[in-house]
Amino acid sequence: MIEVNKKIAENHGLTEDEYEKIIKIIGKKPNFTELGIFSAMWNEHCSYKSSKKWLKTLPTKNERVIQGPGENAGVIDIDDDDVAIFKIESHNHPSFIEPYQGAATGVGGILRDIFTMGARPVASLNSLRFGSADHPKTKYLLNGVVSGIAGYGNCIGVPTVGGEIEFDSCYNGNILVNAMNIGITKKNKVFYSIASGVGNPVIYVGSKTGRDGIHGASMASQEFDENTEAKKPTVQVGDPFSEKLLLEACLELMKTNAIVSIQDMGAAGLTSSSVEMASKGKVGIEINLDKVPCREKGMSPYEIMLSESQERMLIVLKEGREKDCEKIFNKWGLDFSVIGKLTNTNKLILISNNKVVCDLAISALSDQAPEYDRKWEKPITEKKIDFKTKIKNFQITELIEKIISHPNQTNKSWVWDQYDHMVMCDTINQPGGNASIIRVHDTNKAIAATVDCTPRYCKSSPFLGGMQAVCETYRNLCSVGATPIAITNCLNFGNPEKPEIMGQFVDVIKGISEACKKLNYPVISGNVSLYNETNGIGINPTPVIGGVGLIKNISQTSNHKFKEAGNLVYIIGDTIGHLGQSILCYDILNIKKGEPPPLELEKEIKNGKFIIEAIKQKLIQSSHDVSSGGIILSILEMCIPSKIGINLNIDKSGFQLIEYLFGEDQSRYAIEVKPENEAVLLKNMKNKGVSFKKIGKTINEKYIHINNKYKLNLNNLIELHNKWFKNYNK
Amino acid sequence: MKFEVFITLKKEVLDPQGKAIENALGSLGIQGIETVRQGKYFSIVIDEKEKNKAEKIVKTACQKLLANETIEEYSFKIVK
Amino acid sequence: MKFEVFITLKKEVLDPQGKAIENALGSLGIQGIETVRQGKYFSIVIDEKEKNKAEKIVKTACQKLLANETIEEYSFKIVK
Amino acid sequence: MIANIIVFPGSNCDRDIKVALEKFQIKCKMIWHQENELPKADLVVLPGGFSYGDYLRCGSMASKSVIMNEVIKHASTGAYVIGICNGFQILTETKLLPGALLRNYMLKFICRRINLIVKNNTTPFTNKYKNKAKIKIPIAHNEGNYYADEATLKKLEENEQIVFQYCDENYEINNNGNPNGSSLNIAGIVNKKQNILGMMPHPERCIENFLGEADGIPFFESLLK
Ligand SMILES: Nc1ncnc2c1ncn2[C@@H]1O[C@H](COP(=O)(O)OP(=O)(O)O)[C@@H](O)[C@H]1O
Ligand SMILES: [Mg+2]
Repeated sequence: MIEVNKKIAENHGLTEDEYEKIIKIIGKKPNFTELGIFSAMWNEHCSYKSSKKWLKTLPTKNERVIQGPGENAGVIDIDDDDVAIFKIESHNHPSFIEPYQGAATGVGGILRDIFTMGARPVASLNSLRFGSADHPKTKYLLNGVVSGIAGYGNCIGVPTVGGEIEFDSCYNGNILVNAMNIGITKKNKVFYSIASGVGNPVIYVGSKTGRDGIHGASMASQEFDENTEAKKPTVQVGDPFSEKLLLEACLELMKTNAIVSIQDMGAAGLTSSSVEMASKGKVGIEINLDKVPCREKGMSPYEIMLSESQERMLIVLKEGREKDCEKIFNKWGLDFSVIGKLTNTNKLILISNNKVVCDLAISALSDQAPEYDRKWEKPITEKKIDFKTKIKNFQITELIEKIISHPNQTNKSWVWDQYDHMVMCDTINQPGGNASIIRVHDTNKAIAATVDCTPRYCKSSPFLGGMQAVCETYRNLCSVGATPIAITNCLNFGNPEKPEIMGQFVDVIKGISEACKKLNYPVISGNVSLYNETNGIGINPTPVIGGVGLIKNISQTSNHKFKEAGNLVYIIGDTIGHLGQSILCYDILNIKKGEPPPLELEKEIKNGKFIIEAIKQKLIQSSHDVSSGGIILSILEMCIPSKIGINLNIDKSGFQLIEYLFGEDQSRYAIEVKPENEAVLLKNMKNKGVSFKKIGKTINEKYIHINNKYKLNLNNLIELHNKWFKNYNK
Repeated sequence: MKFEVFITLKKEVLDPQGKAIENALGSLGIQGIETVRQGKYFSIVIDEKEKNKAEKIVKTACQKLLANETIEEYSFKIVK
Repeated sequence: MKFEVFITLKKEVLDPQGKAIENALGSLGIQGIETVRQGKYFSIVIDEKEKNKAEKIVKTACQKLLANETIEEYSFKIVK
Repeated sequence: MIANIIVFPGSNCDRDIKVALEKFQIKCKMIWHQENELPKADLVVLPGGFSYGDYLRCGSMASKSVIMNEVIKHASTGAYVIGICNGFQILTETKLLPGALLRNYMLKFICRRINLIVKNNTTPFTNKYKNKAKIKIPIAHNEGNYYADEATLKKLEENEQIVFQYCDENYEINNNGNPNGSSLNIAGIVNKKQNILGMMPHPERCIENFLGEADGIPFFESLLK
């Protein structure tokens, strides 16, 4: 076996200090296998060594949270003994190297996190960020990622119901692929990963172990440079067919009451799954590596332990239940092997060819992993800038046409048409709306889900940006009539060893915490992806938030499509006309300076609750949150799907009208109201103290009129709105 | 000039398709199949009479588009 | 014994994938590509030393599963 | 009425079709592909999904399952067989229906509500639709591009075996309304005896008004007649 030294440790991504710490803790020089195991457990991806300190500060509880962070996914109570289980995870680095397989295995990985907890996955979402559309790699990456997500999700038969996709040059060298999944099960049918019961057998099920993805987790913890392509480990190939079998087999086994604990093999494969299970249960684990089903002959203990082959699970069974388990996995044509047992030694013992090849204390790998308090600098907040001189020469109609056809605002059906978003027959709101709604099968209730982030806000003010991302998901849920319950988060950042990046991270977390606390909307799971940098250039801080809410009665929901002509259109919430960091400035006019809009959490709550209530009482015909692109974009998004025009009357003109229409003030909604409901609604608005303003009326003509001064042909706008992806991918 | 191009997964990369086909052949009762690996096959006609030049075109096509060298390997030969 | 098996679409069946690749190669600036047709390639190892018997196994595999003769044709050869 | 739903490894619309059939009081049994006997039933359904991952060719491996021999026997008695999406692909691979389903012309998976015309409303599967009815049903497939040689297509037309055709927003049968490149815009066909139906659209996905159009309802009602 290779003799371990400082240099080899360094090649494994361990610093000199860390290497010395290892020797001190275990009182010996690790052998090569042990070193590999340490490097996997101690890297950023598994140990959260840079982020842990700050993650601990996130609020994680409310009356509906059953399981917060710390398990494969979080669990919330959705009444009637039903629970929803969800999490988001990043697969950024692999997707940049091999977009199809990287994205596909990202979907596969998050699905396993959900069904390992006993839930049948019912909905997938994803949040995607690519470099600028004209960057030479973007088209290839976009096509690969989208078809990878489609390829995996469609095959396994879980609907992909929503997501977001954005282009920005800050992602040229580091795309972001974050995948979220939600599953549903019964409260007393949740499975956890805490191993227990000394002597209980440890079972390996799923696909065979191959030499793929060795050290994927450590790669995800490094910056990219020119040599990345050469260094890349063998990429994992996704096998959705095997995953479908694994899903069904696991759910079948879960009915038999034979499982003590279960955990998927994700990043750092057999290493992290076995160590984490043992560590949580404060037990030891002994594995005979000769029993691990391998794809290739002659795999070394090192390779077996570090392989990231997909579609595998580790299960601790009740003693004596091996045969029942084997029968089920045989039926589904999957590998099954008893590879070891739990011990009372608190050690990880690995045996290969009758020799002990690894003998390490579990705590050395987990509890004693380094935790850093990295240096951070308070981010500099952007100054207010004067937009008037830069904007006033533009025609309002021209700006509208530009916004509606911009890749970030265009119709994205090119993307979601490739996803089976209807399989399982419970998808109520399809992609393209505010939040997706998925009926809880065989019931009259539903959950709603959305993923959001506005990285340009986060760059300019990490604190506000973190807060805003949480609030935007909150708003999206409210606007379909769902009561927001909890979130999951995927924190995508640059290199945390740089104080300014760490400063962004700290402030974003503070912003998220603040919002979650006030909104009673805690974090129940998440993932951190650091080192999203190439040649020293980092991405905008991108804390993607996945929000989940509950709809108690599926007849009380709403969507964003105008329903008929002759209805009144109101804006709920205050409009000042804040242009800093707006789509208009950032994407259309290329003015990237300025501060993002401020946020008042009390108003967020008040307005949100008002909308939910109004939907319940059927006082509104359609509803849409107002966010990126301001009032005008929200209104257009309501006109376009139904081909209904509008007459806008706003008591502003010139630059002020631009501010009013394009400003991105927060906590607002646009709603459509039947004239006969107006009086009741007005009364409610006054009672509840929400601010509102009537801005127009839907009309039969296919035109957008603004103050009888500007007129845009709706059919033209629709054409502009629809063409970008088709032209881009010609 | 006509070429045949073969793209195969690298040895250590999982080939779920080949594996599934292998199993299916077994359950069809066809005996003696040891392993199946699936790849892609292209038949390409090049408008170029000089062998060297034509080969260069095919090679570029393989590297730039046909093969994904992260997980695949290519080879080709002239048919006529 | 090791075989290479080729499955190609019949001439009269349209091959949109081949067509798309043809176009993509063009827009990548690779000149001289006249036509591209895509097919499947299998590398199959047979546990049988007699050539005739091994060939028969492969042929059966093609007819029974690998090729759909409504749209495809197959051919194979021994590699070693 | 009693239906057997065949479950292949990788089927994923098996539950959906069961829920739909049961909504119309059709009793369902789920049959695992390795079983070699079919309980007595009026109808066999091959559901949508990705049997065997759709590896090799869609439906190819499923078509060789043990249970398919029983399905063929069942069909030969004149009893009903329906293949939806992957099920249609399995039926063509089994040769219970002519032709083949190739990769979508645009080479992308498509999940969308599309417009259809009911070309033949005299089959046991479509008798509750009006003649030439214009309907909207979702499709979700990567290989729905129906192919058959000229002679076969001609026969399909002559024997009125074409049941559903893709059309555009104005219900014209043309290229514009053809999502996947199918010959003659074919979305569904029956065998000559009209007891076997294969179709790419998913009627089970549109039987509830609040999930969108409910144009799948007459499909299931037809079975009950
Ligand atoms: N940003 C975050 N916020 C809250 N919880 C987090 C965050 N990042 C990670 N976690 C939690 O840490 C645990 C480990 O996550 P991860 O390493 O992604 O698990 P897995 O082994 O399933 O890939 C999980 O319980 C996860 O929910
Ligand atoms: Mg996990």
